Amino acid sequence: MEVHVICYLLVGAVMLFAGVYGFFTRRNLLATLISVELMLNAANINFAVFNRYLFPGMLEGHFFALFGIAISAAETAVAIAIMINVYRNVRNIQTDDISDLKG
Amino acid sequence: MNNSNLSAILSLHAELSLVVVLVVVLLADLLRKPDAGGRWFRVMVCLLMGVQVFLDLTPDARSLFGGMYVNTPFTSVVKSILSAGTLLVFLQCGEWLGRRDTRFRQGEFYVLTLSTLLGMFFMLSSGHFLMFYIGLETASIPMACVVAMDKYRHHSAEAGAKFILSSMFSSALLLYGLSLLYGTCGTLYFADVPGLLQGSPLQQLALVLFIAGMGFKMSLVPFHLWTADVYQGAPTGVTAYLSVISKGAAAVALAVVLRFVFPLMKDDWTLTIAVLSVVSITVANLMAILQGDMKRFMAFSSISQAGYIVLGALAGTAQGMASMAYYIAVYVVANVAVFAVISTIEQHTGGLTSRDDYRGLYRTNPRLTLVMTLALFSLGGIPPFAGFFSKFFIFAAAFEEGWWVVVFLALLNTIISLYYYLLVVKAMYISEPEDGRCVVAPMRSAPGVRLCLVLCVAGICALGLCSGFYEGLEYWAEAL
Amino acid sequence: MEYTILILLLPVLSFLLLALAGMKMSHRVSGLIGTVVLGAVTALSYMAAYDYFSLPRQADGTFATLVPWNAVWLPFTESLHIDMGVLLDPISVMMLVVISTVSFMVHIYSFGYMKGERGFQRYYAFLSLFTFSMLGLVVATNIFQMYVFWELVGVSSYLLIGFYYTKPEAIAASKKAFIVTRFADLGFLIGILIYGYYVGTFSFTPTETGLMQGAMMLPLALGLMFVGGAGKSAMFPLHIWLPDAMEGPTPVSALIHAATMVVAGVYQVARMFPLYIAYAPETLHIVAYVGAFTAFYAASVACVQSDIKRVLAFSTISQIGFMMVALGVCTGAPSHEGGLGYMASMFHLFTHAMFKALLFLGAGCIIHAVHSNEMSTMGGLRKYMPVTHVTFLIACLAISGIPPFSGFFSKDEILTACFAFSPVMGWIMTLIAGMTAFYMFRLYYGIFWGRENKELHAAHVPHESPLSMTFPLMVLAAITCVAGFIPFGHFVTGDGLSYDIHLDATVAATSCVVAVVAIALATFMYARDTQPVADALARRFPRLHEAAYRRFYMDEAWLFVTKRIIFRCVSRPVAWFDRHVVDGFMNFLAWAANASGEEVQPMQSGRIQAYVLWFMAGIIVLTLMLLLCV
Amino acid sequence: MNILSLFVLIPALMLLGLWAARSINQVRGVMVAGASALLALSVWLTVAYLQARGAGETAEMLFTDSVMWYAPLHICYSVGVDGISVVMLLLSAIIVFTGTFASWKLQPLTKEYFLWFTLLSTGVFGFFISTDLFTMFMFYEVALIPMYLLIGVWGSGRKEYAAMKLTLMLMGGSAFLLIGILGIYYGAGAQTMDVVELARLHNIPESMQHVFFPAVFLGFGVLGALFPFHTWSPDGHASAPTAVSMLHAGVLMKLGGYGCFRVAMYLMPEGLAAWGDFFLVLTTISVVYGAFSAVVQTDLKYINAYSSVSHCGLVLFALLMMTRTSCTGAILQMLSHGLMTALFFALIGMIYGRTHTRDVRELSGLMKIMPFLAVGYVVAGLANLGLPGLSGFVAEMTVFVGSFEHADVFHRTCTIIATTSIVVTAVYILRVVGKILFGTCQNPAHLKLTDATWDERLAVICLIVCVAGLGLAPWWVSDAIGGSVEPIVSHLLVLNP
Repeated sequence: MEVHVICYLLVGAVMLFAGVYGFFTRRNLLATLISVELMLNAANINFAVFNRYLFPGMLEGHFFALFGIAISAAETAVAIAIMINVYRNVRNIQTDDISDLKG
Repeated sequence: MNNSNLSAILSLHAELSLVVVLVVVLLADLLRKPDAGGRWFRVMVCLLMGVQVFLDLTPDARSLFGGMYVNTPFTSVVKSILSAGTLLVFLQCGEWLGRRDTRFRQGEFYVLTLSTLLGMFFMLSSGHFLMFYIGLETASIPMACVVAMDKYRHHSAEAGAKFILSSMFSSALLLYGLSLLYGTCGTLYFADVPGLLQGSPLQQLALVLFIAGMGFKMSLVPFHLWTADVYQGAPTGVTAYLSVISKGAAAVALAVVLRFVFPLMKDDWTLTIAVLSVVSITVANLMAILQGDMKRFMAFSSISQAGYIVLGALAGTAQGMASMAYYIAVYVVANVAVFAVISTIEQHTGGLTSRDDYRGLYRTNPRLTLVMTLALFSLGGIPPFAGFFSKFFIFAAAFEEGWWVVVFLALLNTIISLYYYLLVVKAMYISEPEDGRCVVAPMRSAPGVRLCLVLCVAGICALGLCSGFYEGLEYWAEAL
Repeated sequence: MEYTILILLLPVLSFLLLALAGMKMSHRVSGLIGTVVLGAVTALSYMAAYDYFSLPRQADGTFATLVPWNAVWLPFTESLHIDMGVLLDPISVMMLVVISTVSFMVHIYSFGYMKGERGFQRYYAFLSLFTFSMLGLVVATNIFQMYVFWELVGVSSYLLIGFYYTKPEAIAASKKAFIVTRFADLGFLIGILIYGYYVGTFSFTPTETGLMQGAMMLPLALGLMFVGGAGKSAMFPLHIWLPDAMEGPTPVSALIHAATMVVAGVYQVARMFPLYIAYAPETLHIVAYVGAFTAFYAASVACVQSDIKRVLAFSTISQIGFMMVALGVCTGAPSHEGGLGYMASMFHLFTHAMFKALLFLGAGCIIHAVHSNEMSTMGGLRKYMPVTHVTFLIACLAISGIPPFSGFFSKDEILTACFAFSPVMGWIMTLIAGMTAFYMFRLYYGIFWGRENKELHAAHVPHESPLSMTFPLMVLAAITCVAGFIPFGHFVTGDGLSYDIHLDATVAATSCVVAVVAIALATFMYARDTQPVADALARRFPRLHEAAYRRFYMDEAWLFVTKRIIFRCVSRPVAWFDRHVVDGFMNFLAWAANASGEEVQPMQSGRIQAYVLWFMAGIIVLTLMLLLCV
Repeated sequence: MNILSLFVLIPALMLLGLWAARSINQVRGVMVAGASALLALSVWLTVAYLQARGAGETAEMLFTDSVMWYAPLHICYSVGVDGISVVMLLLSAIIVFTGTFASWKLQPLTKEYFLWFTLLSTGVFGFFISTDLFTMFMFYEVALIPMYLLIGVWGSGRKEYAAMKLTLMLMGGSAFLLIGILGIYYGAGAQTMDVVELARLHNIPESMQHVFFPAVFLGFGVLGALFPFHTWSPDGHASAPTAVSMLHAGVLMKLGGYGCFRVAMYLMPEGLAAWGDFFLVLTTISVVYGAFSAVVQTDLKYINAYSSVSHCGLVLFALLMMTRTSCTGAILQMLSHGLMTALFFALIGMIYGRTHTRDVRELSGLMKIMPFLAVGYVVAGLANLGLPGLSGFVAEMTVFVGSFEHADVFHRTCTIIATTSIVVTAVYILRVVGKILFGTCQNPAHLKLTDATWDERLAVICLIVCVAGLGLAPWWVSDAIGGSVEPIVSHLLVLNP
């Protein structure tokens, strides 16, 4: 049976907001990082779906998705590196511990 | 065919030359002794950048890779402005990099910074949102590393974490917005999108998400909250770079895209930009009044400056673009000068960045104080310094498009901004230090810093009084 | 008669010389410079008077009005401009003579009186300045030139009253004099503005068309100008500065506050006389009533003052009241009936200048002798200072209107004019004339007769003044004796035609009788060593006596207005408003910026979740804005 | 090389010279040389101007020159003078010259002081010579900012507060001004920034004039101490060092009136027609209000500052009357107020330098102790209360007569209200003179004080001569001004009959 494009988009949207929500609520830096990954992948899903359903026969969306994945991988790498750095400094990666700079 | 391809490739000379510099620096870094002082290394980098500044310029517009990459004289001028700014930053970073605990990492600093610059170049001359996005990320990811450079300083790490996380957040949303745009248009070529826009709610949402993502890079309120913390936490040189180069690049890129990709949704984005600009200027000014730490203070000042910069995008005209680029150039020299002074004092006093430490600075370091004063006056828009002209032009551009109220509110804000710039001047000239003598001893800054300051002062004084620069920008902007 | 310009130039030159180089000179030299210059000026004025009046009369029998000098000083518009020049007509020439004579006498007198004073040179410099201003005032060719010199006269009077600038009373008096007259001058200025706007010129002789346009506003304009005149001439209620002005050196009081400056108001009215008669007779009559009331008020106060200079000051006010009345009672009636008062007023101005200057100079000699102004320190001085005594007596007789002294003739003309205007006015003025005689002789007896203040005189024997001081007395006394016989009507009359003064027998008789009776009364009350009657009266009507002695509390009233109303109720609130409301608002703005900064600060909480929350909020708000607005 | 550009060039050279100067004497040398050169230049200019007019030169601006600067916005560096700017230049040169001597012994940081002082005067001169809106505005702001440091560093009393307040309020004014200038430029079709040209075009839409006339008028009015935007003036003047008060009250406040006349009124007559009465009321208030506030002040400088509010209010008042005479009077008033208030501030500064107090209640009997300064003070006071023969009288009478020329009753009522200020002026002047100069000295410490030194005498005498000169021979000035006021006023009267 044919799954309507809206469903996919809904999945994407749900992922996005799940990510956003996670980012708001999670106190652990790694958890927030995972949430951001959710958001990025939501966008990637959109690209793939749009390409597949609305503009079949072209590859722009797919390529965009691929690049998006690659870039998010790079970002994650850097992010984790920095978190290690944070951990080395404060022995902890709770978001509350990186709130010295304020005001 | 082949031949023409080659020449086509060569017309990437801005990016290519930058890559060359990057590679050379990388290799040289591998070859040199890691714990050596590395003065000659720094000199070499600066020389290479000095050459690179002139390699950016191109006389004619070129489009490559089937329109993925578009290079125009205007963007090339902006690129060389950015390279020049980077050079100034490098000059002032010498002292910091020469320190025992950082000298073995200076190669990385240069490489990472240059790669962000490369990313900005691509972002500026992209003809497709994919290229744009790649450029954007290339510009931001290494930035996070540089921000976290002083890895044994807690604040540096915190700043890095905040930067990378929030920038990932914003880029995710931007990416989502792009996906929506793609979904509604079916293509992401700058050349094709305008024909397919019809201003549907989805596109409006996409537009907002896009502007938000760029607003994050330029740190417009309310997407600015990372700015102050990161500026304060990052090494001062990096802060200087962040505050001028990436901001400027993002601003021009945003202006270009809005003007040429979203012409049909002009009402939408002008309104959005107008609101963002006024809010940014006002909120940032109000916050800046309260800051006692110079780096944090400059963070808010730069936020409000970003608010002024986007007025050029608001106009969405050739004059707007020109005055924007001009504003950025002027802003670069002034801001870099301020940061140079800040970092010099920081380096010589073991990390003093509080405004109260500047009391009576004029007694001990008249030269530095004078440079600082000129730079601050230029930022505050006081004639005969360049800042006055740039403000006037950008206001004129926005005014011409009928944004009287916005311009007026921005003008009222100049009073507040003048107030807090004068607070610094007051600290340096008027206020008496607590124990009668200034905590900053008379000092002699490094040659690189001095050269940087000289260049900045020259720019502050000359850019305004000599009209050629602006007229050139105007000409190229018309040619866009 | 171009040389008349010298009459103005010489004093100003001597002023500059003395003001700039005076400190380098010895007293004698500077005094000589001033006096010699004034002598020259006097000679020139007499010469001018002789030449002028010996000119053939015009066809209509009047003296021509000469303008030997006139130049635009400050142009405003084509028609309106301040000119500076010299205008010669009967009254200005007459004034030239009066001013230069008295001033010359005062210059000589001051040699003795101011001997050894600190700031002798300054004194003579100011005298020259005053003389210059006064002369410039009388020869003004237009109302604005008059105003210019009017102000200059005011300031030189200010400087001379405050000559003893270390005496607080002197400072206060000079300030008071300047501010009160300044206040009056405001009226003068507005009057000039109205005159200039409606009549279209500042000159004394407007064009017919100008008068046509301005006729409706002329009464107002002239009335306001008279306010200025009233201020200078110390008309009630603007008279309060004059008694205090006696703080200045006595010769100055003689020159400025008796003979010349205080009659400037009279002169001004006389100057505008044709306009008054033709366009504003009612205003002229108001002048008369003001003058009459002032004359009465001043005379009644003068009866109880104990400071001889104060007495003289009030008698001056009263006499000026006479002159004002004389002008005021003039009407448009044909031939000399209507214009009689004009001639009388000018005549009285002339004679009064002489004998009042004489009185003041005499008072100066007395003060010089006993070092005090208080009558209590005097008495029985006649044997110590004979010359002063005789001349003083002559002056008293003159002012009381006893023939054949000059005062009799001029006052008689005034009374005649008053009777011609209305019997009531005539009788009132006659009564006041009687009071004049009374208080003058009270003064005379109090000084020269009565009980002698033995112990004081023993301590310091009074002595006759040196010749430099007595000589002017004799000269003025001589003038006083003969001036009455000057055929004044041949020179100055309301319509300019020649006119023989003839005494109205009844009026003359009544006034003489009244005067004699008054003198007799004064003799009865004050000639003896003790004054039971006077004291009895003082005890009988303590309130009245007290009130009269305190000048009917006019000063207090003015003090109330200035201190309480202006100072407390206007200036202080205004200043407070400025500091706390206007300025407070500006400070409030600054405070508000700071406060709102602190309001937005929590946004920067340092927690990254909060940051992205704001981020999302911003996106949502912007999206909604676009969806709803665009 | 246009002769007028020298007015900017000479100060620029002075700046370089001061920068290079090593000793205090070199600094003084540079200042005296430059100031004298400027004075000579302005005198020469005045003579040349009068000759040119005498020769029948009818152009509105003389000695004009224009160099295209920023072509895209039609910004030129264009200079030119008419009678008004000529006398203003003369005034500025005199004040700079005397101010140099008034701050002869200033300590510390003499060099820096004179650097900023010269920068300030550069702005002033540049403003008066330029006929291009942008250049005008630029020089205007150049003149504003040095005030901050001059007051903040070398001032006295609550100097930091006063300096900040003054700078911010004036900057607020210039914010209005800038928006107004943009309005003019784009309203007139973005063709030119030249004032004369704009006036000739006269094509700003009426609706825009209604918006931007008040902006420009307020912008300049703040500097002209227009009620209720005058409160920077008392604090600022009270805290500023002598020469700065002189230059600021003497010249800088005149920029306000000049700008209101040359820019706001000249370029936007319809706007003037709409807003004239409103501002007239404000100016009338400032005239009387300033005088009354001065009566109760106890600080000499405050008294003078408030009297400046009153007198500068009279300038704007006269301008708004829009008759030829009243506008001439306004310019005369600027000139005369500039001279006499500079004289006042110079003397106050000298007295303060000796007694270290400006409180009227603590000073007395100075006439005996420092006769020269005291006499100078009396002269200044008499000039201030409009004594004939000194400049004040000439100016005020021209203003009053001219204002009364206005046919409208409302305007003449305002005139009569304004005239009352001359009495109040007399009150506060004589109060001060009586209190501090006359009487006997109460404070024994003051008895040992000395009279003026040669440099102070030079400054004071120079100013007194100017005041008296203007007061005694006003006709040529008023001719020079009147001739130049004529075209502007006629331009206005055509539109507001």
